[in-house]
Amino acid sequence: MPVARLTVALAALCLAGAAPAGCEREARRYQELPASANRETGVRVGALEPGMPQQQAEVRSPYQDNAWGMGEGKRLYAAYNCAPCHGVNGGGAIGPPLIDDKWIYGARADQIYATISQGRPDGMPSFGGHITTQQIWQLVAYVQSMSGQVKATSAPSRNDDQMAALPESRQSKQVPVQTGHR
Amino acid sequence: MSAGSPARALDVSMLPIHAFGHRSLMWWATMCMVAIEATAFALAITSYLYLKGRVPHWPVGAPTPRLLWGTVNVVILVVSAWPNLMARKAAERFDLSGVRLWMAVALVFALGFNIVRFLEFGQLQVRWDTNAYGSVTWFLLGLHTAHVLTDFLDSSVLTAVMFCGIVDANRFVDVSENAVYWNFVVLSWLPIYAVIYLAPRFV
Amino acid sequence: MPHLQSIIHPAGIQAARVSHLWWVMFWICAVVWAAVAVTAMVAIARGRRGSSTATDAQMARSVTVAGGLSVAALLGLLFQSIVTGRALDTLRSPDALRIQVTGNQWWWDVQYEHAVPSRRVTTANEIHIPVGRAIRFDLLSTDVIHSLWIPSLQGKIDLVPGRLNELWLRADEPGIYRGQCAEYCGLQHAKMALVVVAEPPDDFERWLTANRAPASPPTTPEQQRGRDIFERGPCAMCHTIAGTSAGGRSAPDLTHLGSRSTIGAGTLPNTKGYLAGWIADPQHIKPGNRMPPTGLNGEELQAVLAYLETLK
Amino acid sequence: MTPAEAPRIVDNDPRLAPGGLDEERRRLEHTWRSPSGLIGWLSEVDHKAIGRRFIVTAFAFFVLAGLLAALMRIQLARPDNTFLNPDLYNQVFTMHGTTMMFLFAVPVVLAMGVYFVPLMVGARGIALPRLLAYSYWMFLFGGLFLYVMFLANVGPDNGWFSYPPLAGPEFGYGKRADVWAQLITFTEVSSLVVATCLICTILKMRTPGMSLNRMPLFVWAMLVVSFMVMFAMPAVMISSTCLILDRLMSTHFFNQAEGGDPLLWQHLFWFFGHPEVYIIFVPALGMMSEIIGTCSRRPVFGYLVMVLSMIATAFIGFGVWVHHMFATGLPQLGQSFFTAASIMIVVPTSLQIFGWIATVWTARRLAITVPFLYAASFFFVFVIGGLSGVMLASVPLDRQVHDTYFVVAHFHYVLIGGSTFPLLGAVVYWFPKMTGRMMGQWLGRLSFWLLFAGFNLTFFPMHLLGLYGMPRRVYTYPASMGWGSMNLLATIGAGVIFLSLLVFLVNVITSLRAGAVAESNPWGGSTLEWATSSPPPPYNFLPQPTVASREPLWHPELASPPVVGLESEKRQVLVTAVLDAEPDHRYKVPGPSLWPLATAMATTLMFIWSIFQAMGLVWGAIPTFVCLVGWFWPTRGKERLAASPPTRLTLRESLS
Repeated sequence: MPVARLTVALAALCLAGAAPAGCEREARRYQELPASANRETGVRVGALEPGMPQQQAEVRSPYQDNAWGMGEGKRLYAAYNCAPCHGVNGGGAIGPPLIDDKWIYGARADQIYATISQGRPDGMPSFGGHITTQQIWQLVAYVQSMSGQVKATSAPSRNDDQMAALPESRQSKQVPVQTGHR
Repeated sequence: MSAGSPARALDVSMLPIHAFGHRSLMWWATMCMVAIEATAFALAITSYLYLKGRVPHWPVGAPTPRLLWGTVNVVILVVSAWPNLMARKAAERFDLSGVRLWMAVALVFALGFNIVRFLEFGQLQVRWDTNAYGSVTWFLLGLHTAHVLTDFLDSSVLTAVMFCGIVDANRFVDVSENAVYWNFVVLSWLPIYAVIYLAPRFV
Repeated sequence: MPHLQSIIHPAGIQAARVSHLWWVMFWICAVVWAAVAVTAMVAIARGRRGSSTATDAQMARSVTVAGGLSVAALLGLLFQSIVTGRALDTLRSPDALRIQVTGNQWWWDVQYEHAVPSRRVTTANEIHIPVGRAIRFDLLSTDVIHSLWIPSLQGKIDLVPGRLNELWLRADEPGIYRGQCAEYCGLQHAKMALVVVAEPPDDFERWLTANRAPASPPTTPEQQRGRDIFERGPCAMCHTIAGTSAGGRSAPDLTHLGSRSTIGAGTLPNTKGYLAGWIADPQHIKPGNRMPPTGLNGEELQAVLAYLETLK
Repeated sequence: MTPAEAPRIVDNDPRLAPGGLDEERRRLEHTWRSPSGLIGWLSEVDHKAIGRRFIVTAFAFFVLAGLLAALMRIQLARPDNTFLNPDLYNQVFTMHGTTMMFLFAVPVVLAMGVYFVPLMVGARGIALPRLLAYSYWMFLFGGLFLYVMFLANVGPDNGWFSYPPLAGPEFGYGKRADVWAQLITFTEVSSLVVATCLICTILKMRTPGMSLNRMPLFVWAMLVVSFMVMFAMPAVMISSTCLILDRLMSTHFFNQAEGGDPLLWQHLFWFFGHPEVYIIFVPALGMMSEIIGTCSRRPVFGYLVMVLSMIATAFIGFGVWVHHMFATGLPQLGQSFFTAASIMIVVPTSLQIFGWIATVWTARRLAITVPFLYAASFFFVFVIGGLSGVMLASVPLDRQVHDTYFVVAHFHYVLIGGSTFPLLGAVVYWFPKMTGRMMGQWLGRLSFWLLFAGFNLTFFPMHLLGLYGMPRRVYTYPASMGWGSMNLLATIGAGVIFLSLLVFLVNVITSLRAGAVAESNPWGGSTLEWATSSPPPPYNFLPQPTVASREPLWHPELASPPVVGLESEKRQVLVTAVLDAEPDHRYKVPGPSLWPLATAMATTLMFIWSIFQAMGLVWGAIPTFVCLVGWFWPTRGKERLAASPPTRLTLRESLS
């Protein structure tokens, strides 16, 4: 029966293509803390030497291309009052915008992690002791998605409220430049 | 059943091997297509009116769409019914050169329509992602554009076939059904035009 | 089966009306079904013998009669249904108690309206109502569509984003009734329940005044430490405790947690042991809910528990 | 047509003499045969082969969805079970519903039509055979797409109804909802095409003598259903497109903050969703009539009533969608109208039931065959579902039991009792015609009784669960609710169902191998599909019969002359008039081709691409267009016309 063989072959083929991408993008990792999260990235950046991290391996957020993680990150962005300073869609307000290409303290995942967890001079509070590593990583991935640093197919789409700016999934990728100042 | 008298038969060998209009299978197939598309348009329009009914004034957060190009397209479409009618008549006469001529003319109209259509989108003065009004307006216009575009493409293929002269009677039937479908595209545009351009003004 | 959530064991006027309607419909339908089944059996028996001498004319007559009967039965049911529907609307009255219930993934935010905002009472996943008084629920949703359903008291109404729906009911017997979200709302739809406590009016008033008060300050040093952890640690990011600096809005208000009977939106009974397990690893008990593992150490956990226990 | 072209009755026509027939058979075999080999298999256009594929594939999806149901039953067998985690459970119940509705129920009933309608109207083939092939490939690719995505953890998890905002851009993380919405597009294209093929075949290709009032009831059912598909499917076409646009292009159809409305989705979806139920149900009514008529050895009682009530059901079916939305807080006034409509839709169906009972009552020695068992169970099982449906039409009661297991019980009684039982009966009934062998009696009865018992054991307790407050779509429940025992019972019942289907499958396989060989009319049926050999030849009939009554095979005295004069060198079919089926003209239907497959592949590429990138729609449209042109482009070898416009006469000569 050519039917069966054909079907199986076809399915196998598609699966080989779809599975890795799909699993990575869709996994709901609410139960365990991702292994990589446990390595505390010892980035210490003082006010005097902004954006000068110690030499270390590139760190990716465990939720880098994970739609669920970034979705949660987007929810936390609102829940933890990031919007009042950085703008509802990251357009910026009293805090710097997050959808542009300028990064005061660096655009790398570990740098953003440090910014969130340790806080920065001129108003960025430290969330370190207050929210879990997992949630910080989710916020990191989301913040990266705001300037198109992640795969568009896994970035969050628009919210069910007032349309303020393009959703993350339609943001054009910005090439990050580290300014060190606003 | 042939059980009764085996040698008695209904001889159909004299029957023609093609027919036009509602006698032909193709006409019925086209009509099914028309029914499906018409239902889709009707539901899209209903959704438009449903959303319109939920807000005090309409259009929301945008000026009313400019009339010019939409109205031009009404004219183009209505006039384009004429060459299509001629093409159909020619087809039913098996008048090949007539078919070639009128289909070419009809194509020009369809092309013109599609070009104007792109200007139309600009004149809506709202983006699809501005709000629900923008979304549903773009949706209606896009839905109809999909039809004129596809019909333009398949008419041009059919015209090409007629010019290549790989023609038998059923190609002529196709030409006449193609004209029928174009009439549907024309007719469906009128209510959609009314909804997009007139409803925000007068309703 | 227990009657925690039973439609046919009503504890309020609305549910009683519906339950009555149910039994009417049940008996009519049961009779109709039996009639059809029996006729079918007889028909099969006769058909087998091929003995029937009935003419098509006679058959036509009986089919017409049967059709007539079923139309009559249907009209009866329609009538019953409309009568009940009318009756349900008669509960609406201006002096009803207004409670605003807001659906969240996956818990219920409950607010007792009051002209003076400061005198509003906010709680979560547990609703106290006075027996014998009409209650009007104002239903809202912050995210997706939920549906508030307390079977012992009244049918469900959806909580639709951007719409304000009303649910009217009245409890006639004091008691504790369970409700549950009845519109699929995502990952933890299954564990989005709530408790309704119907109590005599003066008990209710007592409860209400008690819940207006801010949280009582901690007394022992351990409780003191517990509050500090709560305010400075992860808890305060999401939870509110009136009278402290904890003002998070994205999770249930815990001001009077100690007085509630369940935690995790009706998931677990509110005992020290379960509470400890919940705070230590909520994701194990209710996978995917919005409370992250807090990562408190044993000593911190004990302190927080000691503090939460004081929030009566 | 001119008198010269009119068909005529010929006496002692040599073409009907044995020699003439053999000659004809040889030529037809050659003209209509399906090409061999894999390529041949891929380019198949014979409605019987495609119909068979449709049926087999649909049942394959039925098995998959059944296994998913088994997983759910295991999970729910006891309280606080952790067999499935919530995320997986939500995908599983969504896949179960979506598969059963879109990949099993609708395709399989349409497929029965695809196989049998042309035979029952005495046609050589089906109208638009290549389009039919295309629809099969779209159905297959859509189904594969869904399951591949499911295995890749991108399985839809918002329920088969995908309500926004849950399935919308903000709360429907990832691609899961897009996969669901695009699967809908696949199945919709497929069923709309099948509906078109059936309508054209039924209206224009009935053999001479088969006026509308002589059509078999199953053909009527398929006609009604095809029209329902045509008017219902566009609703979900529109709504699923809007959903995808909301998710990918940030439109606001369902975003209340920008003037959209989540309830708009529910209106559109149920405007399709409720007729969908009747789309599954009405063909089963046709099957019931065929089986009961044949087994009772008499015409079904009240032909006209049967036809009219199917039509009435179809019409009212479009006016009841709001009874799925009683809990959304819509204005009361509207609701009572929908209550009345939902209650009144029972009347036509009950008339049909009474008609069948009357038929059985006055049967001439009723034959209690396996198909009849399935048909008869309808009276006991479906009626329960119908009556609980009446209860659900009542707003106050619905607001209590809506979205509880009471509803789960209700629609399984309706869909399994009202559609799957008759369907399985029809499979047993037509099995000899499709395969040339009878299905085993003993195993047949065994699997029926197992199914009957298992079905009731599974779904009856669910009524009680609903009344005791168990909501739908919960992945677990606390022990304190006391729902454990009933759920355990249901799970055991599910096991019995599984067993019965296993027996059914065994029966199919053994019968295919060693079943008793079936002659052309094993049950003594009255309709034309029994007039040809089992299985039928690729050209269906030799010679093509005509009819002079509603039950041609039961009235040999009303002999009517068979058709001669269709060219057997071409795949020529006889096109007749819509009402009275008078011969009109002869039409050549296209033969085997790879273009439908190629086009389906291109369309699939376009559909899948477009849910990941909006531009995929544009780029994917190009290969699709190319394939369509290749499909449409006329094959050479036909007489080319001179550039000069030919006169009508010369052209006619050159053509015939």
